[in-house]
Amino acid sequence: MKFSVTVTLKKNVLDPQGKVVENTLKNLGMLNLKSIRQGKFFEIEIEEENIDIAKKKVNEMCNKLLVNLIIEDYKIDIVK
Amino acid sequence: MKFSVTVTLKKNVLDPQGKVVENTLKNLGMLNLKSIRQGKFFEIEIEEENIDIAKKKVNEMCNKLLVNLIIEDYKIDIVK
Amino acid sequence: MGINNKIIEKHGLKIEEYKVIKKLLKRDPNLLELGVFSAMWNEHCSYKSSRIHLKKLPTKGDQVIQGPGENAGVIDIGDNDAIIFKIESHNHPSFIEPYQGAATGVGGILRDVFTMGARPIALLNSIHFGSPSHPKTKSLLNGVVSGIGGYGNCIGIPTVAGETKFNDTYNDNILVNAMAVGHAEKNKIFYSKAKGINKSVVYVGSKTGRDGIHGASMASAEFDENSDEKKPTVQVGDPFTEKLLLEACLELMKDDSIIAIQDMGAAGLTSSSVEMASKGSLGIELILDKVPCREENMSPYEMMLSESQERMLIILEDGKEEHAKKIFQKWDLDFVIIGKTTDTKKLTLKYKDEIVGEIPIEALASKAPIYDRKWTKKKIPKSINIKKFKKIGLKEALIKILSSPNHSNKSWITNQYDQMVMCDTAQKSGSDAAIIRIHNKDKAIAVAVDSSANYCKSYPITGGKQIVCENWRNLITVGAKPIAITNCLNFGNPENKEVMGEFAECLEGIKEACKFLNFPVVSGNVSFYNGTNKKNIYPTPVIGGVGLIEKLSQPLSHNFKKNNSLLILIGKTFGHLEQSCYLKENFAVEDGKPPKINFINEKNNGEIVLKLIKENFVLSSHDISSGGLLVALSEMSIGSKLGAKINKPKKLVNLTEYFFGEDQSRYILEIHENSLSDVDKILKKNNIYYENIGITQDNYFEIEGEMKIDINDLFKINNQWYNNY
Amino acid sequence: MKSSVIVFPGSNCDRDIAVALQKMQFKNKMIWHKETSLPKSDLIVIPGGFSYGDYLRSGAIAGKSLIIDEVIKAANSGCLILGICNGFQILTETGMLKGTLLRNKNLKFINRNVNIRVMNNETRFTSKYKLNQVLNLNIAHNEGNYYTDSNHLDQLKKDNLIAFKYSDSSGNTDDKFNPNGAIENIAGIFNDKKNILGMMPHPERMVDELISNSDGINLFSSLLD
Ligand SMILES: Nc1ncnc2c1ncn2[C@@H]1O[C@H](COP(=O)(O)OP(=O)(O)O)[C@@H](O)[C@H]1O
Ligand SMILES: [Mg+2]
Repeated sequence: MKFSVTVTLKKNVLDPQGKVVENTLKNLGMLNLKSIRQGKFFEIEIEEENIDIAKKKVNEMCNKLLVNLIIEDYKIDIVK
Repeated sequence: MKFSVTVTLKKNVLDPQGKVVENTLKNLGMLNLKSIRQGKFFEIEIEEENIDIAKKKVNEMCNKLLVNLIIEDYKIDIVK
Repeated sequence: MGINNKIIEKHGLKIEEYKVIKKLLKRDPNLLELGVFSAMWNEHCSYKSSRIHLKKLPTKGDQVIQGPGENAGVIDIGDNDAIIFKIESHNHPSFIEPYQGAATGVGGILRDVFTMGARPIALLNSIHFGSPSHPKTKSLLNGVVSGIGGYGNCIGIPTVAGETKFNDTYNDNILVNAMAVGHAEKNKIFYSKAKGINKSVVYVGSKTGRDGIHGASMASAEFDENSDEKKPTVQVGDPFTEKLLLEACLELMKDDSIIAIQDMGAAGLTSSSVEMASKGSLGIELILDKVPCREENMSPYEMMLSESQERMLIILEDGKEEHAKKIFQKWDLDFVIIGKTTDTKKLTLKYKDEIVGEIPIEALASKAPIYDRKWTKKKIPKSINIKKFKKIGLKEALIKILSSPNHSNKSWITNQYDQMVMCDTAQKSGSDAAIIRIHNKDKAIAVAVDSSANYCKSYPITGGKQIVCENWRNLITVGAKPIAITNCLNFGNPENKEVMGEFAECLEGIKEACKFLNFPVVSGNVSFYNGTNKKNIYPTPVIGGVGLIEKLSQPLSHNFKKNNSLLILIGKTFGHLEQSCYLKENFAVEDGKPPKINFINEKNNGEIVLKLIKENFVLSSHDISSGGLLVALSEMSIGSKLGAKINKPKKLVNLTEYFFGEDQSRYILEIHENSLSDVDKILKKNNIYYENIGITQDNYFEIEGEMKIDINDLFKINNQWYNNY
Repeated sequence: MKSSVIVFPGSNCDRDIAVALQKMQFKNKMIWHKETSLPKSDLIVIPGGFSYGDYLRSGAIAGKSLIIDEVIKAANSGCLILGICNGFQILTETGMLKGTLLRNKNLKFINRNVNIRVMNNETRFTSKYKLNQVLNLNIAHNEGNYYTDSNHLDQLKKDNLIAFKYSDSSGNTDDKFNPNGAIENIAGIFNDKKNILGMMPHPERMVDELISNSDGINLFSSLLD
């Protein structure tokens, strides 16, 4: 099964990268840009046909490595 | 309007990061992991109610700054 | 698939060259073989246009252990210590993808140095961009600088020196040259010559992907409107894997398991295997099914031509396979025996139990074409009448120069490079040369890179001489005895007679200077086809020099050390303003002749300055180059935040010419007031012309009765440009 | 004093710290990350560099290696742990120190000398410094922008767990002298038992006058006491 995971910084955590990107875009003339936040994206394929087990595995990957839970949130979606 | 943009490395481009993450997950016991690719994720909000114009703007941001078209592909989705 | 003219052309080969291939093979090549030929016969690998000129360079000397012909040059610095170094271009890839292009440039040159058994100890670079106002320049600058830093910082080798220049001529073709310097024990140097039959040929490092296929031929073709289409060949660097490869190779090199070793650089598996076989007059057989591949269904053609990074080919002694494999596995790297040496003198490629390609090694190497291309002599440029330019004040002109992109302080760049890792950087970038201590020893080497494209464009012979001399001076000023150089020759299209003339004449100048100064060339690289749509870049040879400081007690910088010391100017000032930075920055004029080089003065002045430094008379020193005396003095002041009071020259000279002229072979020395009589004696005894030009002081940089600037203002003027760009 | 330096793939300041430790008369051993036991040590150093290429998040992958469990055990039994630069990042990734290190606010790698002020000199790491003494140390990092939540920040202040703050040469800790955006100019912190120190600047680069200065020496000599 294939999953996608998006990892974003928690709301109250300062996002230096997003800030710089936002300013740069505004300087490039994107005046109606309201906000931009940057995160990570993973495409994960695992050999497991049972949705629940598969999803649990992906969740475990997020908790064990992919996400720093102190500052980041994440969301898992099924691709197929 | 709110959009999400996912940026991934083109298929034939080396992904050193993904490779290391994949090995680490396997070492952590995720044996049925088949592949993992890492990319970037942006959440963009712009002040523009016309979908077409808004989408065009986001597309422009991708081309101008967010995406390195030489090695990356991207996909825009409407969040709301 | 039949081979037609279009396919031949796509491989960067000329129809005549294809005919020669058929003759050498005594048959038509198949597509794989054509690919192998195209990789080996392109300009980048075969040096077909440059070889007859390169041959003239002086490459021998008492301290030369290995000159050109190996992965890098090797010099002897005494006590069983050897220094291994080389410079290489990555211009075309960096223009297409600046971050990855520059990063893989650094990775490639590092491999050239550690394949020979050296631990890399310093990185340098010479980068040239188009006009700052050109729409692409800013992002290219950003990308290249972060790519160089990204690779060097991650692998943990300090980037200690370099040069950054802007000129319209590079608008559509930037230059990114990277130099690596390593240290090895003299009796532990590894070469690429295969020896013995039936020895295991081992592939180590990263897996092979489809990246960079035909990179080498791309580097040998001019850009055109369609260069966008060449994009998929971009390679991605992985400094982390390179660090592992470095440590694994050095670990294996501790004993004598290796017969020959060669990095897979341009043209990857093809050039590395052919080179080893050719040097050893042997054959090599590769079983391509065994090549570790990153992607599915890679064809033999793709495997042979891929330029995936961070890979090496090793020929092992019998029975060492298991030992070597353990080391590479420890470092999580692929290790696969993919073939063996043979006595056939052929490159034999097998795939799925069939021979898919077989080519005599000499057809690929020694029988590759060599061209004596037509070239024309450069006419002596007309002098320009300096009087026709409107007079401007010294202060105004100085400010203009110090705040220009080319002369602004480069810390915006160098702060992005780790300059201190390894803890042997005794002098970082900012002075004339960086100083790297040899680990655990008292001695150190000095390293610097230089280029002067304007001078070379105007009159290539003089330009060629000048850069070698400038590089030599830069080593002298930090108290090092210059030993040898590497060079990266960045030129336009060699099929153009004028470009080929620039090449031949620059090389003539380089040759003469190296000979006279006993400063041999031990390695180098040629990059042709820099330009677009028939517009070629200025000829831009870059010289990277290495010098030795036998006992490092205190690194010598160009920053003033204390107030009230004496400033002396070594060498004669004639006031040569043609081709000067003064005219360029103030009047946008780039005409006239470059300053003359007088080898005798060059050598005498340099040797005596070195003597004064060694005898501890010198507190700080700086050579005078672009911008002339006043710019050199202000740099000494800006670095130290100490000022100076310069005398108004007594003779009836034109002040602009005196202060901004770019006459060669000159140095500024700061000396203790009470050592003047000793210094004077030494200089007089050796017939060295010098002038007392003033003293250091607090707070102000001034020329008596002419101008006065607060040194904080001077500092600001020099430090704005990058931060505001 | 016995010290151990943990070496990960991609560590690159491991030799530098070993040289400094030997110079300061530590009996030092290098420990490869795949090892599963540690020699008895009074001090464990996690050196700077780019462990695993800084991929994913700096320090994240090294934080999962086998040897880390041993380091945690040693720390719990009171062993002194020093994490420098990437070592600091690894300590936060494993939770041995709280908070995290974000990208520098200018999104660039920064290598230069900075001033830092000693905020607490009553610890095993800093006893040879004077309180509020200003040191000039070298920084070299992409991600040195320390961040933590307000509860932890309060605790750091209340319990005197801030080791160093970025400052000017006279000790002003104004935001102007903050190179990377770290919260309250924090350059290094202790855990609550003060046996673990994580810091972004490199003391091991400042033990040799010929190369730099000697401002780092007292950190090592404090440890020897
Ligand atoms: N300008 C030059 N001056 C002296 N030697 C040169 C020059 N250009 C190339 N060489 C030498 O030719 C050989 C081949 O160079 P190159 O193809 O760049 O090597 P590699 O394949 O190892 O990168 C090297 O030994 C190099 O030092
Ligand atoms: Mg090579």
